[in-house]
Amino acid sequence: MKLELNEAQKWIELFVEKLEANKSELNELDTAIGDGDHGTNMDRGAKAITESFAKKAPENVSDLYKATAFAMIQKVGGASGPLYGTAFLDMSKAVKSENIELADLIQIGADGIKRRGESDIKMKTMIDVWQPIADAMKQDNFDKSVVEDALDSTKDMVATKGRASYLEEKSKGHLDPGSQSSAYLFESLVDVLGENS
Amino acid sequence: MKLELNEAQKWIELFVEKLEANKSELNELDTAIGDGDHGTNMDRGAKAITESFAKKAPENVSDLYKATAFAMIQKVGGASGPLYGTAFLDMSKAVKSENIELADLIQIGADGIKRRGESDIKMKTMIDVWQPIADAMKQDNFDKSVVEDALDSTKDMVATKGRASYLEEKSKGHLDPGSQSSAYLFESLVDVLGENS
Amino acid sequence: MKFGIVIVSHSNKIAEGVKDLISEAAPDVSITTAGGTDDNEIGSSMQKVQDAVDANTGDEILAFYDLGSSKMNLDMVSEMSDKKIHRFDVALVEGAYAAATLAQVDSPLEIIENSVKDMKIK
Amino acid sequence: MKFGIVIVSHSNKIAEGVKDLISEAAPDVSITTAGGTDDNEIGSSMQKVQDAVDANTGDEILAFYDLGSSKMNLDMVSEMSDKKIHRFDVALVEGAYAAATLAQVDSPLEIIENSVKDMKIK
Ligand SMILES: Nc1ncnc2c1ncn2[C@@H]1O[C@H](COP(=O)(O)OP(=O)(O)O)[C@@H](O)[C@H]1O
Ligand SMILES: Nc1ncnc2c1ncn2[C@@H]1O[C@H](COP(=O)(O)OP(=O)(O)O)[C@@H](O)[C@H]1O
Ligand SMILES: [Mg+2]
Ligand SMILES: [Mg+2]
Ligand SMILES: [Mg+2]
Ligand SMILES: [Mg+2]
Repeated sequence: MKLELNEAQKWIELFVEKLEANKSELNELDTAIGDGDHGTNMDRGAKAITESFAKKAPENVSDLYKATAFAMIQKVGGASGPLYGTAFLDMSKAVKSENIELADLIQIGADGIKRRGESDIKMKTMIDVWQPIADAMKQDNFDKSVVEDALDSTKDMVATKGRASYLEEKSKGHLDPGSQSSAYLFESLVDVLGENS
Repeated sequence: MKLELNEAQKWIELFVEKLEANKSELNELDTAIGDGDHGTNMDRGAKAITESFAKKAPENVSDLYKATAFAMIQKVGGASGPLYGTAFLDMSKAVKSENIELADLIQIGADGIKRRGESDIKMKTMIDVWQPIADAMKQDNFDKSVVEDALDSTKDMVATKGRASYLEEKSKGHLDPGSQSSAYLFESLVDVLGENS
Repeated sequence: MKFGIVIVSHSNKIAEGVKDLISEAAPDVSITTAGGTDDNEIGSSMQKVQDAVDANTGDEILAFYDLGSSKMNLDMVSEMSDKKIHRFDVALVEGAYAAATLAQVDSPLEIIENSVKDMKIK
Repeated sequence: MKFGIVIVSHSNKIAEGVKDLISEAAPDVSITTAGGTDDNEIGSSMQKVQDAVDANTGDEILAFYDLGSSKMNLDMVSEMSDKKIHRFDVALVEGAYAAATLAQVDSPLEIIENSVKDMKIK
């Protein structure tokens, strides 16, 4: 499976919509176990993506991911900026090779986050959404329930990376904010893929 | 041996004079192995002592040491403030017991510095002047050569407390600034004692 | 709240900046600062430490400092203060952030001490 | 000089304050800062890190940071930069002070690394 330019752009635009609509929900999640700005951060990133696409329409999927990455890196102002930024930058490079499968592309994004965050699964970060979804895609059973399950799995984890890790045991019982924004990303992807199936 | 009020006041006044006269010398020593402010700090303390004595003449030796301590604590702005301040505050308390010997009083001052600085001899601090002088006084052979030798001994020490400790081996070959100001204190004491002998 | 936080630094900007940073993770914790000399130069002031302790509304104080004379002024105030002051010999910015995060959720002292024990550098 | 120092913090005040503090012990070392977001709010900015590295006149950079995204932005700049950037996972204020003191007297990298190794807390 691969995304054409119009599909990929639809994907990111849906993500942007969800981020803007759920700004305060993301802030609230981050208030519980972080510094309360994840919604504000991602909203800034979302607006920068829209501006970037408006200024110069991406000419191919690689350009689109690159513009997304730059908007995140430049405007988010929190850890999620370099993390999403690295994921999309690495995806932008990888997608240049004609035949890369979408599942492998998402894996490359997940690997980018791991590298940038010096982190891995089970640390109660967005990786706990990205990695299970890459896995599900590889096995061709990707749908919204996979996204939901991945997100929910972060609830009972004890954070060992990111700000929530300072809370130790007390980080349990809360969803990870970055996993929630990543869930929006992949719900948007299900929507785009669904339209075509 | 004990100091009368007029002798003790003379002692501190001579110290103040030397601090004011050697402000830039102390700054230079501190520039080599610290942050370059020891002269400025002690000069502020010196002026505060003068002001305090002018405002309210000390009525006894205990008062005099207390006023000296407060001036240091309030105005110095560097580590030497709480250090000299604690020394003189402890001496102010101890001198209330009629029969304390000057040698024991200086030992109490040295102990105060050790407590406040969580430090001891051979760490290239003012303790390396205070302690040898307390020792010499106990053995009744206190004179300017004792002060000079104590000060000089700091030159080849490697600092393990205070800012100079960050320089490690490179702190060697320089006099410790706080030891130089303490040398002024004890040279002043020799002068006062000399006048009476 | 049980714990308030006092930040003692040679620099007024550092002290204020640490307060800004940790407030985001601990909006309900009383955080007061003593930065720089009385003239806001680089250095430290016992009076400022005293004022920061007095102004803090915590029942007990978790205190963080940068270098030598900040610690000494803190100790002098501790010796004279009625309030219980816990001095942390840990990395200033990082330790204060960790402690603030835990104080915000009413963690007990042992948990807080344990969480910063690997940041002990003084 | 061989080494310059870059301070990356979530707070512009912390970054500036650390510079003020360590400049006193290292007046000849190039010290540049990247503090806060582009709007000087609490957060971090890759552009500011890039600018701090560009403005630094040291041949190689000793870089100090506070929390998560400061480190990540620093790493992104490192990956793109021609200048050699040494990232120190140590206490921000205390580590930068120690390194600055040694950089001022032209200490080699091994001595500097060794002196802050006990301050590794990240
Ligand atoms: N080291 C890391 N590795 C992977 N993800 C991380 C890491 N640190 C933080 N995150 C993710 O980033 C999210 C926080 O983003 P955000 O609030 O925007 O940044 P900040 O923590 O700087 O305020 C977390 O919920 C988590 O999912
Ligand atoms: N822990 C300590 N114990 C004893 N003396 C100390 C200690 N720290 C510093 N000193 C003394 O203080 C002097 C420095 O004083 P000053 O320059 O006024 O303070 P600062 O180091 O805060 O700038 C040093 O030369 C040393 O003699
Ligand atoms: Mg956040
Ligand atoms: Mg943030
Ligand atoms: Mg000094
Ligand atoms: Mg000083």
